[in-house]
Amino acid sequence: MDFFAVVVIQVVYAIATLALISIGLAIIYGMMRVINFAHGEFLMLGGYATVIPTHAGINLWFSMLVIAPVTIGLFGVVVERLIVRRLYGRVIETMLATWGLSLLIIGLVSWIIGYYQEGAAPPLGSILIGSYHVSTYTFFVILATSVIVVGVYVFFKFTPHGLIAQGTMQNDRMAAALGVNVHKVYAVTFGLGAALSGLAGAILAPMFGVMPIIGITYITKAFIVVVSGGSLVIGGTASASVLFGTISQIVTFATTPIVGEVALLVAAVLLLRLLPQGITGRFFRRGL
Amino acid sequence: MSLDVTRRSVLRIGTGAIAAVASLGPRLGLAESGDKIRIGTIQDLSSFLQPFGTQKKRCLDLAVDEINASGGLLGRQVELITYDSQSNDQLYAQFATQLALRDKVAVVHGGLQSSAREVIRPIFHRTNTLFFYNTPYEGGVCDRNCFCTGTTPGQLLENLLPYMIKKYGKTIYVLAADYNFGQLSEKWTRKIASENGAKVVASEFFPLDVAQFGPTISKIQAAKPAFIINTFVGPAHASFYGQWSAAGMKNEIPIASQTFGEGGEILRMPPEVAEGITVCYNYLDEIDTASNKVFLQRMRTKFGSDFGYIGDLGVNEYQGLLLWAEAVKKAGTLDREAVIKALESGISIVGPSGDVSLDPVTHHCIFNMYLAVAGKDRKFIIQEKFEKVRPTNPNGVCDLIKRPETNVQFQPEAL
Amino acid sequence: MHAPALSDADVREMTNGPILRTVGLRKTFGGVAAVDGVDFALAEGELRCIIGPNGAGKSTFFKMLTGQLRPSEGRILFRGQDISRQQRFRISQLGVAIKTQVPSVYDDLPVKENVRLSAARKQRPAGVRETVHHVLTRLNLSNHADRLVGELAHGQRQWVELAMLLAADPTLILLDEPTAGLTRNEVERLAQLLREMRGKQSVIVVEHDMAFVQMIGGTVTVFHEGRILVEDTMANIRRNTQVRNVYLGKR
Amino acid sequence: MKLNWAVIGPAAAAGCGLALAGILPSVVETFVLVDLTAYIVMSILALSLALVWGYGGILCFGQSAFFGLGGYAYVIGLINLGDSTIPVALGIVVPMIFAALLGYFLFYGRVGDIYLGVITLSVSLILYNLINSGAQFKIGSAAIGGNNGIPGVPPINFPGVPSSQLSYEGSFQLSLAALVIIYVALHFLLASNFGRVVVAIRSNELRTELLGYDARLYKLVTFVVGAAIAGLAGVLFANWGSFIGPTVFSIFFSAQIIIWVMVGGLGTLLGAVAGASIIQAVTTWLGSNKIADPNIILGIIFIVFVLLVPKGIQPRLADWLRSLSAWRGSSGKLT
Repeated sequence: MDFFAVVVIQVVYAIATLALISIGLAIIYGMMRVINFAHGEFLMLGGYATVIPTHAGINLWFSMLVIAPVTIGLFGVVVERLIVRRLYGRVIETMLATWGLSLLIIGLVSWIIGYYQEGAAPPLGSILIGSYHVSTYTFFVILATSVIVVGVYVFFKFTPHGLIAQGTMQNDRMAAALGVNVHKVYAVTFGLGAALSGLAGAILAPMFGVMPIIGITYITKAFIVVVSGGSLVIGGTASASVLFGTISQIVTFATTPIVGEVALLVAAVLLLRLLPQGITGRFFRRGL
Repeated sequence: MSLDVTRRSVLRIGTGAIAAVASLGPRLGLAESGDKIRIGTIQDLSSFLQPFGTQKKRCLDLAVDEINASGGLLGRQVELITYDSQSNDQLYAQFATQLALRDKVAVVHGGLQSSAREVIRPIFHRTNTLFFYNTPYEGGVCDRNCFCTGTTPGQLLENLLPYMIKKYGKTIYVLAADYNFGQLSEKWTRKIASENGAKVVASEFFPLDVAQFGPTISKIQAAKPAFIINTFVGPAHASFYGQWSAAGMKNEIPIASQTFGEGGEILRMPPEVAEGITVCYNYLDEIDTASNKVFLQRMRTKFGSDFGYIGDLGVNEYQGLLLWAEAVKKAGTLDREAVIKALESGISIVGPSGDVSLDPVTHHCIFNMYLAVAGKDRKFIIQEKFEKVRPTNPNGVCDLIKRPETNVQFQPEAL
Repeated sequence: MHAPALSDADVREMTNGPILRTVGLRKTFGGVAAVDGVDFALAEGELRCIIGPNGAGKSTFFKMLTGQLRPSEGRILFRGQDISRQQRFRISQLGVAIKTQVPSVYDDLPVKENVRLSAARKQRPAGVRETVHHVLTRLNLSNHADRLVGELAHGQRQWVELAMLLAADPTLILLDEPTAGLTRNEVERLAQLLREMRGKQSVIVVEHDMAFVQMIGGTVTVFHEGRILVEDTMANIRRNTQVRNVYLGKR
Repeated sequence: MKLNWAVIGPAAAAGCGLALAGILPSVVETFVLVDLTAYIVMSILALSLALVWGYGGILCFGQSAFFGLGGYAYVIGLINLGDSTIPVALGIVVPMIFAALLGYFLFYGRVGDIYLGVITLSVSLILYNLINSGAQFKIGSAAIGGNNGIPGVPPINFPGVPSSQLSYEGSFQLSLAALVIIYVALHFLLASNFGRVVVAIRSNELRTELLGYDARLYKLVTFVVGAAIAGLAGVLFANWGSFIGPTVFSIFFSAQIIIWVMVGGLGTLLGAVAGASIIQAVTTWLGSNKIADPNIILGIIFIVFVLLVPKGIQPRLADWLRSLSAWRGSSGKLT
């Protein structure tokens, strides 16, 4: 019985991690229809922005929840200025440029810091569920993800910038006609997306450790989740995460991790065949 | 289309030029090398296998320095030609051909992943270029042109498992990388376990990019084994240890590992995570012998005090190169046949790990194995030393003296 | 105002049964009916105009006729064959060609290639070259033949799309607001062209330009809120108070 | 005028190719041939994506899947049969069949572009996982080999005579011949009515269907042809390195192909060849001269490229030459 409880926790946790690694990409993609192939590296940098200050003696939580998102957010704004802005509306070029950026970041980080795995131990210890030990950090990840998702929703739904951004997302020409500075909106949104990616990487760092190459494991899944999610930034990402997280984790429990991974991919393939615009694309226009 | 001709030729010239440049680089190095003995290596010096490649390259450089400092080989200096495979098998193939056909090196030491080894081994076999593979691997390679100086699962597990079984109990949970090394090690584990009256209660295999171990940790708790033995490979898997200790399991079920430490984890992982993990290697930086002290001193003088953890990945390169040098001295020539004969004469050296000698029959190494446990202070504490551990060779499938023409990698069913 | 060469009555005489019929055609988007039970008939060789305020369902109606939308209910009979569930290319192969409201052309291809692609579907290369040349001259596009369509003005792009239609030599032509962006005498020419077609090809025109509708004459069908309000000659429709209220009244 | 150029172009290409095939082996050293062969094989792979994506507008993130399938089909067949003739055919047919099934699944389901990208990516990752962990599986006498792949693949032999195997030179010439033939064939395919319709679909799918063309069918055929070419590249790759491993299914490799095509210029054939060759050459060069981490150099190259040469190499070169000749023409008039 308590094993069942543990399974449920692990499934929810898997869903949370998927949503966490995807949300930043989702906002950028949903906003400007741009696939940021350096997304994985944003997470990776977020991880380092947590581990390095912590090694330097700064409080883990402060590095994780403040330093990482801020630095990566600013970095995102710079990237938007230097690269993405020059390529608006050119999806393919943006993909190539951001792929180049991802290689560049991997190269630089490994050159400066080295390819070593920065080992870390999740804080908060563990709790007993029946006869099972479960890392308390698992619950923290679930909680943090829920807060982030809700927070993003509130931001776009109720804050002035959020509303403008949402309008721009749905119809940038109209927004421009109404005197919205589309470029500024894009810059801020890209920065926000980057910040969230950094935060995600930071939160996951104690679980997965950090290394220059870790981005690859993130980007593939995030890409699949975001696109499968369809036109709704938050609704889509959330629903896709729930679907894939549940499937892969349950299969993993029932069989092996590799079958779980394959199950996720197969699910994505079948889903997009049945709903060619992604989960939410069929029923909604672009939005949250 | 009217521009095709020009365009094509332009592009052709472009490509040609680059190819020429590509070939130029080491050329320059060659020109002033005069009558030096050229030996080659291909290492993963960039991309995701870099940490291993870097350490291996350092050890080779050190060995070359020592040989040259002591007057070189056959009175000639030795020059090491290095290529960076960028952790990419296709480049392994390209550089292997270059080493064999252009640089015409006397021997090649290198390669990390088994896939890379299996890409270049045939090339060196075909081009009669002597090849040393100085890395712990899944075992079974039987090729007269190839010498494997790393540990094989049998050598390792036949010492590690009995210790664990005696100390902790007879039920084993196996966690392994989902590829050849892991799968073969798992088979060895089952075999050796049964020989020691223990049994494997469950085995799980993980793709190299899996970093999520929640379900596994729960499954292990459900199975309640006496201990865990893992064959994790690569950084993603390393996150298991953190998640394991975070789940508060560290003091519940002990872990033995076939790979922990080879990526320098012992220095990077928080001690509260690493402490207590049991390993068994041919070499550990902590070995307290004169020869090792000298070795470490030389590393420090060459690379500064923060050269990281060496481990047997690096030292195997060092020992492999010394073995070859010894054979060349004995043969008195660089001629491949003569050197192979010398190598098959039961040649041996004293390396950082102690006595290392080549087994003529399998072209693998007979050396010491050290059993150690990760301590509190980012160091291994050596528990036992097993001397002259022979390479396992089930039912003598591989006999390069009787059957020199053999050129295969024997697969698990041979077990 | 010209007198039509043939009255629609004569046309109906000559032909047996309608070329196109729709029976209780409906299309709903999330509960809202854009087209709400349309029974429509077009005679072989007839030229028909459809008018109606924005959102009356004209374009949706066209989209269903050409397989761009699946009807929610009802049937579309083209020469007695039910095409309401057919793929759009299959319907086109049956001889139904459409000029969409926003010109749908190959902006990044030359005018000539646009027309060629249309002609090449049915014809052998030799015939194709001939057709292309003939159509381009007929719509005096010859001197634009090698320009990219994207570079042309809106009006000219309309003509290109028209040329593509003619090159395909269809039996039923659907024109969605063809006069948009045309100059006065271009409109004249278009009307002339359509009158020439009468009797040879069946044509349905959706138009807002009343003068134009007047010009080409023939029966006019008024759409309102997804239904057919009236079908009559333009003259009578002008007098129709109902129409005035829903449509002209708004002017 | 246009027409005869359309013939002269590929003819010249063929000429150059044959000349190189004849001359190079005697003038350059073997290891250079080996490298060039690798570039040629990758150029063929790039051509397959140039067709499918550059002209067909099908954003395929899994082109390497067909490359890998071709390679594995060839190797497994060869190990079982001993003679390379049928295996080569297998290496082309198997990917075609796979592409036909996948393509039917995609195009007749009218899956949208980026979604198509995700599906193709996922499919190649599925293949990666299956083969990578399939060390214990055998097909006939061929062990899949898991992550180690299948090493020691014998070279292609003269049909029916397993003993007469291709030398390094032979492989170079065969690959170059394949490249030239495929280039010329694609050239004419794209000039044909079929090719023009394919381009039309990329330009405006709705209109093309309203003209009565079945876009699904045209896309499917394009996809399958692309798979065949990629499969052949896979065969030649396995023959070149005498190994095939699961990494050919990895996202890294798939992305590489996309980059080659983009760097060369979308909607061009020679561009794809150039992109593949140049990037390959640069990568090799970086491996032999340790300047900096190759990732840094490549990353900078890609970024700079997109920002400064967005159209890709070939169009840039074309513009440049065109303006040159235009200038010549005008100056010619003056005198």
